[in-house]
Amino acid sequence: MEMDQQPTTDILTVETIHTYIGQFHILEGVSLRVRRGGVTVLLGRNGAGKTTTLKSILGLTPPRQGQVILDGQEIQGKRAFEIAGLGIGYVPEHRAIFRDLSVAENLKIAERRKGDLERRADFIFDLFPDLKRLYKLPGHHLSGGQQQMLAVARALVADNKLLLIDEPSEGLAPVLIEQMMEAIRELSATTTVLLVEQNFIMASQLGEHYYIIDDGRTAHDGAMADLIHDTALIRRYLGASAARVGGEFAARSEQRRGG
Amino acid sequence: MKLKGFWRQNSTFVVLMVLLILLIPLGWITMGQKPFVRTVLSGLTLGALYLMVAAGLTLIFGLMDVLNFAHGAMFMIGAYAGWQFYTNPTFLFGLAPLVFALMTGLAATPLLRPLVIGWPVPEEWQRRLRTFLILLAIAVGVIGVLGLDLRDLAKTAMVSTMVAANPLAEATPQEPLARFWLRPTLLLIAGLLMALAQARPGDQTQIVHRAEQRRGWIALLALLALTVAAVLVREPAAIVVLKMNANWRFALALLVGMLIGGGIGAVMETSLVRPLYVRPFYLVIATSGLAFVLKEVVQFLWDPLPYQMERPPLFAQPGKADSILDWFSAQTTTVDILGVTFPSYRLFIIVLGIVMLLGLLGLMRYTRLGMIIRAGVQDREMVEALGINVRRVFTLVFAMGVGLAALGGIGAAPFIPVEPVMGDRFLMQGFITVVLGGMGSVSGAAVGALLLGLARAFGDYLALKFQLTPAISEASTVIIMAIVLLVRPSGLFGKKE
Amino acid sequence: MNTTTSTSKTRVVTGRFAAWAQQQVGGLLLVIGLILFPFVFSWLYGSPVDSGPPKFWQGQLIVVFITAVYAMSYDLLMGYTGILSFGHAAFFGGGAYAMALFLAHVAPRIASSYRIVGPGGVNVTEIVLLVVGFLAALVVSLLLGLLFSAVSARVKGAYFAMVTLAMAEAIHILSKATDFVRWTGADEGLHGVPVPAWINPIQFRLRFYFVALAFAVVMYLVTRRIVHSPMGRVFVALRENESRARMIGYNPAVYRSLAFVTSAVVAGSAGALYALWTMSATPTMTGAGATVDALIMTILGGIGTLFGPMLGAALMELFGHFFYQWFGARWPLVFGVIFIALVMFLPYGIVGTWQQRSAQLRALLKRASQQRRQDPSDS
Amino acid sequence: MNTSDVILKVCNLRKEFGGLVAVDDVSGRVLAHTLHAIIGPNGAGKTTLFNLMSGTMPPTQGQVFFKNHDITHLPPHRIAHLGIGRSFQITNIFPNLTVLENVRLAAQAMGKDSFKFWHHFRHFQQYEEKAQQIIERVGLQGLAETPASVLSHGDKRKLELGIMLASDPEVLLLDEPTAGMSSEQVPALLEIIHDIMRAGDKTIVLVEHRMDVVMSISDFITVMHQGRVLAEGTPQEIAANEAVQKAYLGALYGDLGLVAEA
Repeated sequence: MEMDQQPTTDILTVETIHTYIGQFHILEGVSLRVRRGGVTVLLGRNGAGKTTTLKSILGLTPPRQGQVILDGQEIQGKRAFEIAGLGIGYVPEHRAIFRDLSVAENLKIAERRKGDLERRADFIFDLFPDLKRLYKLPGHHLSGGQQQMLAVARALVADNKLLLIDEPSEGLAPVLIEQMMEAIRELSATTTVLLVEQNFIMASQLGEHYYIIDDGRTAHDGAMADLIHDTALIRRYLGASAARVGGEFAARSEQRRGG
Repeated sequence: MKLKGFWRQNSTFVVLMVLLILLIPLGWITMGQKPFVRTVLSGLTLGALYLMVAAGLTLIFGLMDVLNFAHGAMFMIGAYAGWQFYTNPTFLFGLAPLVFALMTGLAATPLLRPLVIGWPVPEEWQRRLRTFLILLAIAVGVIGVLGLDLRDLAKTAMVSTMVAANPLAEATPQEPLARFWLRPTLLLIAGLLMALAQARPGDQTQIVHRAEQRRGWIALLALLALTVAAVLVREPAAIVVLKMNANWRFALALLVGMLIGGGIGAVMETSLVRPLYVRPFYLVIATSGLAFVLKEVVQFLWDPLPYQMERPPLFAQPGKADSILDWFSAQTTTVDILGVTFPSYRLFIIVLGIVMLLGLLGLMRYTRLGMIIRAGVQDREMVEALGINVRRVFTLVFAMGVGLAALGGIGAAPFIPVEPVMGDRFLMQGFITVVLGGMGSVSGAAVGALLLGLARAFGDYLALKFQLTPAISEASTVIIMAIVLLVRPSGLFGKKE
Repeated sequence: MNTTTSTSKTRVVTGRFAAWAQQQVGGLLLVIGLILFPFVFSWLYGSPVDSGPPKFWQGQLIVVFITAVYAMSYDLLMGYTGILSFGHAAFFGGGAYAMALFLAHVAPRIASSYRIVGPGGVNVTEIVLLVVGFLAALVVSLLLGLLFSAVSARVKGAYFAMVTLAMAEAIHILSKATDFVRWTGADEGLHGVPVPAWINPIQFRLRFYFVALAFAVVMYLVTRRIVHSPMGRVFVALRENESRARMIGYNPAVYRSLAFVTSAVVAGSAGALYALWTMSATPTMTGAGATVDALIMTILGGIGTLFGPMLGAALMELFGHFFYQWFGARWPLVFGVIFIALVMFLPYGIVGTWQQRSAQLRALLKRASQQRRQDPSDS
Repeated sequence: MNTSDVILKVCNLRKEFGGLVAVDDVSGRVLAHTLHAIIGPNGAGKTTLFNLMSGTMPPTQGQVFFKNHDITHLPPHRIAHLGIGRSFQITNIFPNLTVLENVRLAAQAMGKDSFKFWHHFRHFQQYEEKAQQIIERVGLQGLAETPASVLSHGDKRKLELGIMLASDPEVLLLDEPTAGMSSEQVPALLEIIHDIMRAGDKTIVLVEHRMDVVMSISDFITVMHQGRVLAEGTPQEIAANEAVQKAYLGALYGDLGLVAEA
């Protein structure tokens, strides 16, 4: 295995991984390359295998075949805590915060070294000012949007070089989606983000590079700027409404260029 | 708003406490002062004992979803270990080098890994090789233990209970060092063979960590030094312990019982429980099988007889103290509490229970480990994803839970007969306690233990009054549990769903 | 026309019978073997059927037959319905105590006042009373089954296991409570139960042997029919996916209590026969040990197979006998270690593992024969 | 609109989980013999609404009516017997039983023979025959004796549908029947749904994630967002509805100025 082909551009390489959950063959050969810096988006229908891809990278559902290379180091087959310890933060879907722990504890538990939280507190409260106000409250008192913010904030406590974020917009009100988008944009300036997102507007606004997962395989990839022009492709894999958003974006970018 | 939230969270607790407080004057008046106080005190004693079993059970269940049916056996093992340490520790000191030697061998696993993963072992032979190595290790280990002075334990135990005044006379002579050193050596080899199997020769899919290597060396050397030390101090240490002040010896016995329990818990989790997490059904069966085996082992070593452990001198001076303050200077067997003559050792059990509860609550509330446990009860996967080694936390919590049960065992030993079945009754009551309080909740277990202890004590009182036997009140605790569960299917403080 | 249809019909019937016999050939051979066993054994051993080792081994097998039914009843609950109950001893012991109490305290009074002698001097009263005793045992275990399922209806998972355990423990405590010593003998148990002379296991061991054998065979057939009935299929559905079973219109609570009651009645009948065999009822029969025995036998033989637990029962009795001879009083230690190893490494039990292996083997053979068939065409 | 045509009605339904309001004061009705789709983005409360209608969860507030009977607090098995069948988004079958047995059990559930323990289950041929028919209808012929757990994902989705059809419900609640299917498998499943509608005696309530599938097959559409009903109407009306466009197409409408094309 050539380990350091492009140590500077790719932070994460996933090579044809196959993942099973019980007897179910969920991933049948997913390959990805995540470039250092910015946001890479995983797109695809419900049940296509996006979440499983994230979990496979992190070792929560370890792949049976294939390779996962983080910063030139093979990490497949390691235990999840070891992989996370190498600098991967994870924001699961459905706002999986610890409901019986306070906001403070939810953040504190993510420390990998003593004092992590103090060091990062300003950055986190800058992104999500609400959390400062709610600091002492137990997690189950938070609203859905606040829980989602806490889940993202939790992944920022430790020094992570890569964040895996799974559907942060799910079930959020439009205003909150906008806030979340801003936050992710801001944090992606310092960290690489691999984002799973169904909301095509959010995905297309944030992502520079995209991968489409379909039926447990990587079906397509490229630059987001190209994808929004390819209405047929979007319609095929993501549905009509996403295609319409893509069309709208394409038209606007044309306009901008024209004007 | 805040009050409403507080009420919603703590309503059960508040209602229960108010009820209990209302019952006090009622009991005081109807029963009369003396019987009432006596009954409350015995209820508290029982509650403390139940808590010691239930705390570990509820922790283990909450975090790992494991119903540990061997918990009662651990209570018993703790009692035997502590009692043995208190009366005649030669056996334990003779065993320690062997255990350390085996651990030393096992600690070599990460060091062997980089050496053996390159071995040219074909894939289909890897498993067979590992099985062979483990069987070989077991054989070597058995040879190492063979002929150890085990059968004399029952005899010395009997003697030491009879001539309690001078236990030194019973310090059995041990095998001479010239012959004994072979045993740890053999166990070291057994441990190394197991380590070799664990390093999975030929399996190149493994990853070798540098950090693990360095830590491995440190652990190996430390354990080796410990083994050598244990071999050397084997005889003198036993004599030192026996010459010690009996109160200190008892305190040390509490610690030793707890540590041995914790050690067994850790071994049990890594060897027996871990492979079965995916099959919870079998976990129940395996732990009850283990309880069965442990009871048999104890009967094999100590004969199936009940023993009575003497009380440490702190609670054994003849006479009665007029108050608790008085007892501190007189150290008498009994204390006068609100007109009731009460055994001072039972007060010690109550205090031990309270200390344990406070320690545990503090641990859960204020330490990082406690935070991880509380988080893990909700979502293990996410805890792991944050970079925390959940598997190690599991082992730790399991060891802790079992250690608490063992501590309960040795604490109870001067108070109830030390016998192979001593854990069974407490396991049953411990389960009821945990179910009452709601599985996974430490404070729930505490309230459950309090309720159950008091219910038993008052039940016994009522049963006697109506000329029934305590058996009836014991059986009726089940009815309490059934009623609670019919109203709240997941216990008083359990999570819904 | 008519004749042809009738012959084809008979052919169908005989064909069906032949197919059935072919399917059951192992079972039939086993039953025939067990019928012949006392005679063959005594002939081989050279001592009469009703004394010495032949009598002893009949006794061993009687225990096997009874515990086999008991283990099977447990599997009906655990293996087929997916209910992990820790209170099974209550049903077994309940049946045993019902039978023993009836024979010891009720039957003699009735027998002394009413005495019917049938043709040939047969004591009809005795037979009727025995049947009534047996029915009493069934009713008691049925009620216990209802009680258990009612109390545990709302609790799930670990709570359920605990509730059943605690209920059984309560019954165990009552069975040895000194309050009822006049009737139950408390700790000692109820001994010297007046079992009707004609079935007395000491005098008429061989007769009892056949009764127990017939009991085991009948109970096996009944249970198998239940498992394969529409109701039994619902049990399996509950085991597989309770919430889905509820969504397609089955009320889980009802079927769970049905499973409980069925299992309790089968276990209670085994307990009643066991009381006759030992002529006693003791607290050990209601104790947690008896539940663990059922569990061990079921796991040993294989969960979810009716025959597995029966085989497990036989193996455990035989192990017990020989281990005692080899290892002395501490034989359970050896057995316990073997059992744990079995749970760890042979989780499907003997019958289960054998079924898996044979399925794998069959698949392998099939593939091999297909290849062989293809090979000539290739070349 | 004649009220007797209303087969399913929900009034002011509300469901809270902890601090989260999943379904927020939802009212609506489903007309008999129509295909009524509920759409909305992830987390809009569609599946929760289904859970409330099929009795899997009790609502915090509000009522559910089936043919003018209040079924709000009936347990799921009673609701199933009344004639409401339901399929699940996450495949929910009896994994270790064969396909035939899966469907047969569902057919048996509606009969009166489930308490009979003295006959072999093969004695009741009618269920077996019905199961065979259904298996063919959902396109699983030849797989009757296969254990359900080894089916491919698409076939499992079909089995899911078959289990529901076997109990012959009047109302079918389909929760994302195409979830996890590849684009090639979807048309076959839609064909089955069309087939059911053509028979004319069933009402389907369909939760879907994707607008394109829904637009082509439904008679009425309810759009949910944030646990609330955003709009209701025929596919044409929905396509023309500006609020729907805004909410459903994304959150940044103000910024982007997306307008419906109608």
